[in-house]
Amino acid sequence: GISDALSEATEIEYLRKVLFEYMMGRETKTMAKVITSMLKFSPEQAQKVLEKEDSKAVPWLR
Amino acid sequence: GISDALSEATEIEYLRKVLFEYMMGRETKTMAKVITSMLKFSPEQAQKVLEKEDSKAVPWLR
Amino acid sequence: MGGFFSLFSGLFGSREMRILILGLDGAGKTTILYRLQVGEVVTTIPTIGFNVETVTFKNLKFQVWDLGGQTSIRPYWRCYYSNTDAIIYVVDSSDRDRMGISKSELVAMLEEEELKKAILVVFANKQDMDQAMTPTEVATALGLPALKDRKWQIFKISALKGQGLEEAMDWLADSLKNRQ
Amino acid sequence: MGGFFSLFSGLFGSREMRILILGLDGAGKTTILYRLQVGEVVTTIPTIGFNVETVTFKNLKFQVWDLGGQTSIRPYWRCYYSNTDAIIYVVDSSDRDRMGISKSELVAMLEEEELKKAILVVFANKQDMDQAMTPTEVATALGLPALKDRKWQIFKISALKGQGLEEAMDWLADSLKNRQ
Ligand SMILES: Nc1nc2c(ncn2[C@@H]2O[C@H](COP(=O)(O)OP(=O)(O)OP(=O)(O)O)[C@@H](O)[C@H]2O)c(=O)[nH]1
Ligand SMILES: Nc1nc2c(ncn2[C@@H]2O[C@H](COP(=O)(O)OP(=O)(O)OP(=O)(O)O)[C@@H](O)[C@H]2O)c(=O)[nH]1
Ligand SMILES: [Mg+2]
Ligand SMILES: [Mg+2]
Repeated sequence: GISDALSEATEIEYLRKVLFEYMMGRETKTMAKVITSMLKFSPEQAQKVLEKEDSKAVPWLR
Repeated sequence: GISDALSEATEIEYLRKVLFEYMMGRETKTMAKVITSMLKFSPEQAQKVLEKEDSKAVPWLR
Repeated sequence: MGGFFSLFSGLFGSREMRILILGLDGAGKTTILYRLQVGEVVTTIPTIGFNVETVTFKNLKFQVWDLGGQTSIRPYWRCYYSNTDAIIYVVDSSDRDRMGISKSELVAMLEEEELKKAILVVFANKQDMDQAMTPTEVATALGLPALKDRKWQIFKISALKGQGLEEAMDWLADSLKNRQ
Repeated sequence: MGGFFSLFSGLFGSREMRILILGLDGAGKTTILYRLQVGEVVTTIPTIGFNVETVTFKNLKFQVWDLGGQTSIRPYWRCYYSNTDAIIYVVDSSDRDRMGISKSELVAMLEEEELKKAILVVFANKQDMDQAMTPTEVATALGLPALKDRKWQIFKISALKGQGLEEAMDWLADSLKNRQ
């Protein structure tokens, strides 16, 4: 599994924490930045994710 | 970084794909199950995340 | 060559059926998904993640999920089981060495509570290959005859040649309709 | 002992100020956050992730983020910079060996475009320890006097004893008010 394979136990724990907050809907844009950085999303994918976050923030403009 | 530390390159790529779909809002409950399994969320955390997903699905009952 | 299944993007007919295509890596799942959707053989790469497409056949709308089959990501198949109406289980009939592994994965899957009511269609794929086991041999190797409380059928398929797919989907569509 | 800063859950006053508490692992960031919030020294464990609390002081409402400082997660501090009004940079004044690392992290941080307008308060923490460097020594070691286009101040702090915190927060609140 991922956890076994990870030498950096701190990083996996950090990712878990940040993901949990993201999934619970807390400061999702910041959390999305951490997630896309940690998992090395491609620039295009990261941008799509962040644009999606911006559209969430102002639902009446979607 | 996580990617370097991962011997299972397949798993990290899979996680990235599933996370991307989750973050783009596609079949989020299924994606949430994969994410919480892959990252070995505690049963309590996983349950909270899945309950949150259920509440998203029917916003008028929130 | 046109597909005999068509893709519609609008909503129509009754509720969308959820179908999972499962099986070991290299069995031909992705090839089958796009054969069903666009009627052609596409070039595939190993699926690390999934493909999901909408396929309409006989007025039934299917949401078809093709999940990657590599060993390290197989444990996550179960995350997709909820609300699944049918499983298309794909076997590379020429891969005699891994028939046992394919059986274990199938057995583990069928034990899952969430799939209790799912219909099972086994595709004995790659029948165009010389060393392919026959559908009957595949059925025996997978232990299908011993299955209890499960509606299942096996088909002789070649995704490459397009052989057997229409018949299999016919049976699946009928089974889903009758079940309701 | 009661806190001299209070937590309010309702919305009130002007817009909430966003404050980040940064610094190397073990500098005392989490101790400071809860000293500010509840007025007491809490038992901490290394922060793998972050703590975020609302602190109200002088009619200013602060959303205070305390980010874990371990080497492997420091690269992600930058993900939190957007819309930050002030940085509380915490230094363990007794950790002479790592003063250089603390400086590099600070310098890298101040180069970030998103923090261009952020006010910097340096907490020369752990002043209760015998081997602690003085605030002036810490300021020099961090290269603060050379900073350009940056409103900053350094304070002599002991989170353990509660020394210096009120004065520092006073300065920060005033600076934030004047800036507006
Ligand atoms: N000869 C023959 N080859 C086939 C047939 N179906 C698929 N293949 C080939 O088998 C290989 C694997 O096919 P895929 O569809 O990518 O396999 P998969 O099951 O999706 O594999 P994963 O994504 O790794 O789980 C490809 O080279 C296909 O062209 C068939 O009926 N006959
Ligand atoms: N002597 C002394 N010890 C302190 C002081 N402030 C914090 N400590 C101690 O320093 C240790 C680390 O404090 P933390 O607040 O957990 O450090 P941190 O900066 O949050 O560390 P990370 O979460 O790993 O980034 C704890 O044992 C604290 O009790 C202080 O002013 N004086
Ligand atoms: Mg595939
Ligand atoms: Mg801490």
